[in-house]
Amino acid sequence: MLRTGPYTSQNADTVYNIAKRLLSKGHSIRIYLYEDGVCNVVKQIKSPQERNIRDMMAELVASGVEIKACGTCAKFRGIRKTDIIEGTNLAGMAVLARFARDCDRFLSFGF
Amino acid sequence: MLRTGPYTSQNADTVYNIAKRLLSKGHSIRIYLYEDGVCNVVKQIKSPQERNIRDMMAELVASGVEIKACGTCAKFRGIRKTDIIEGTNLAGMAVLARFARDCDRFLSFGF
Amino acid sequence: MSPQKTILILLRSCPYGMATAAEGYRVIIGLAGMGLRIHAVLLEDGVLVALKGQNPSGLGMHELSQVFAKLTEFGADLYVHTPSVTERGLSEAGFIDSNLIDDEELKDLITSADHVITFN
Amino acid sequence: MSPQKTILILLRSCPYGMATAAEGYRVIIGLAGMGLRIHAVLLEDGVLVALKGQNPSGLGMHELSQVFAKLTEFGADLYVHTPSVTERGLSEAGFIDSNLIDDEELKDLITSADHVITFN
Amino acid sequence: MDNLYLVTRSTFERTAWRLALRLAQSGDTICFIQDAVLAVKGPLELRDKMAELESKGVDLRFLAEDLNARSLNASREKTVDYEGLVELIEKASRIIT
Amino acid sequence: MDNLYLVTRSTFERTAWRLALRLAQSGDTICFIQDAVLAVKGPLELRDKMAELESKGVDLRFLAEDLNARSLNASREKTVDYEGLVELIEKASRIIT
Repeated sequence: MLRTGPYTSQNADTVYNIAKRLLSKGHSIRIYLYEDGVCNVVKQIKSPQERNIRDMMAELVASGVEIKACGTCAKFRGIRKTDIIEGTNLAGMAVLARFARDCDRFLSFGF
Repeated sequence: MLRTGPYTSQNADTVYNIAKRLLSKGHSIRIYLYEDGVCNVVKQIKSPQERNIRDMMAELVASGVEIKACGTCAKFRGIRKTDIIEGTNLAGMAVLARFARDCDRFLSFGF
Repeated sequence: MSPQKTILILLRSCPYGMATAAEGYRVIIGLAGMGLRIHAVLLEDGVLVALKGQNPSGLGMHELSQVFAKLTEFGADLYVHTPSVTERGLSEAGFIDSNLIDDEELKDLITSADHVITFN
Repeated sequence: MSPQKTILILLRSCPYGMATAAEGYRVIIGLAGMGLRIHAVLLEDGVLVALKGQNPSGLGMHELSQVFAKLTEFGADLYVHTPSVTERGLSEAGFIDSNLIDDEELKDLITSADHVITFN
Repeated sequence: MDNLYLVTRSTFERTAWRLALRLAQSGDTICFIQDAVLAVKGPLELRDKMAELESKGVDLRFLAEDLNARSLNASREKTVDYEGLVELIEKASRIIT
Repeated sequence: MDNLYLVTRSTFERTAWRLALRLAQSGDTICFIQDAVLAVKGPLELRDKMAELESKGVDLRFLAEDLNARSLNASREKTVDYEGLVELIEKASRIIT
């Protein structure tokens, strides 16, 4: 669960770096974006001369990572389902519950 | 200068509450939205059963407050000029410099 | 279907300054509503959430102690970490109903949980 | 045109964990470039920005000490608060060129500024 | 009044309050708002320093709306509401957050 | 290994590290990442507690990539890179941030 947005905090980078190594060891990964975390998958992010957090998240999706973003958090931040990258979806607590039920390790990154 | 986004932090509320009282005393106010602060003026914000930060910012604009949002910060967060409320604009450091040059008091709200 | 899992939720933040307590609440009732066993612990500044008499109307926000007081109706257990209360010069007398725990009991809750979710 | 104003910018955060130091830098050069007189002070965890030998390539980020070292080229003055350095067990010897100041000199910088902008 | 220091974050969870207490001088005001109103409860080190600063002529204030929200209280003469905070802002030479 | 505690925020600016040090028991690991790698520098109270915890069988680790970024360093045996952090995550029963 990632609760902070892109660039402002290093959390999204840490999640990406951990996820990449876990993937290469054959683990399966789910990421639930909560609060500002939903902003990490906004399509329109442009980052001249900097790492692109949206592309990093898209790369994880392409590698089989399931990424869901809290629909309520998105609504409060003016993000619609058409605003987020392909392969990700807005989702409610039922999905977070499924993630928590199915996973062996749960990491939360906040403020 | 407001550096944090809506809902996540109380800063936007504090800025609104201070600005309202200053306005009623006849002061003129400029707000520069920096980093996540640009997210406070996103048109699509919907906040069922909660205060609407976008409307609070729009109310300040209607009362004559000049609100500008950092264009680079907006780009990194996937916010386009068409995504922000009327009466506000994306702007660069020249505008922050003008605000700093013209104002009698400068308040910054961060993390 | 996998057996029921126990999730420990640690809520460490003062209410209102950040949305953390309110957002933590949504996760607590959301997961409890989906059949997970939830232990929610208020600790550090999070104990302020349990203090009665909060009035955030001047901030245009919703009161939190009363919604947390109803957590048991959603099947979640609420705990308050007493060392955090004492360190802040508060007294449990002014708090909503909850289970009071010390460091050792908190360690036991951690050990008995499948996952720990932190809101700080 | 109004007379030149002096802006004191206090940068209080460790680099990389938050974007604060990088975003503070943009404001420093932006305002200095627009003709404002800028005093930029690194204090508290902000002093880490001035430590030489940073290598954030493993994080995919840009190095900050070298860009701060060039602040004078943009007309901004850079100060490092030595009590913050000492409290963190660091030594000014490993730092980029800057003006070293103590509490009293920092108070003077505050008093001589028209505005104080804080990045924390 | 000279400088107005605004402290916003919890005095238990953050150490940001130290800077205000380190720099404030006679004539200055430190106002605790948002989660920083927890300053009425400590930590102990802060309470000691607050007493010391007051004896040196530094004014300490707590924002009423933020105290009320959190069910905390300060003595009446140290409490300001938003109107009072705005007066502090008007009177200050500069504001440091 | 039992629990893995991950501390992310500056140990000078935040007090979040106290919880990890309060709860960690023999067999647990505390790993300092992001700005929390500042833990190699203190504060003093943290350094005292770290020594005490190590003698009780708690492992302390610092993330290499975050140390390097900030020009800090820890002894080789206490440093882990991302690969090592992932191994700690695999071995842990649960992770507390």
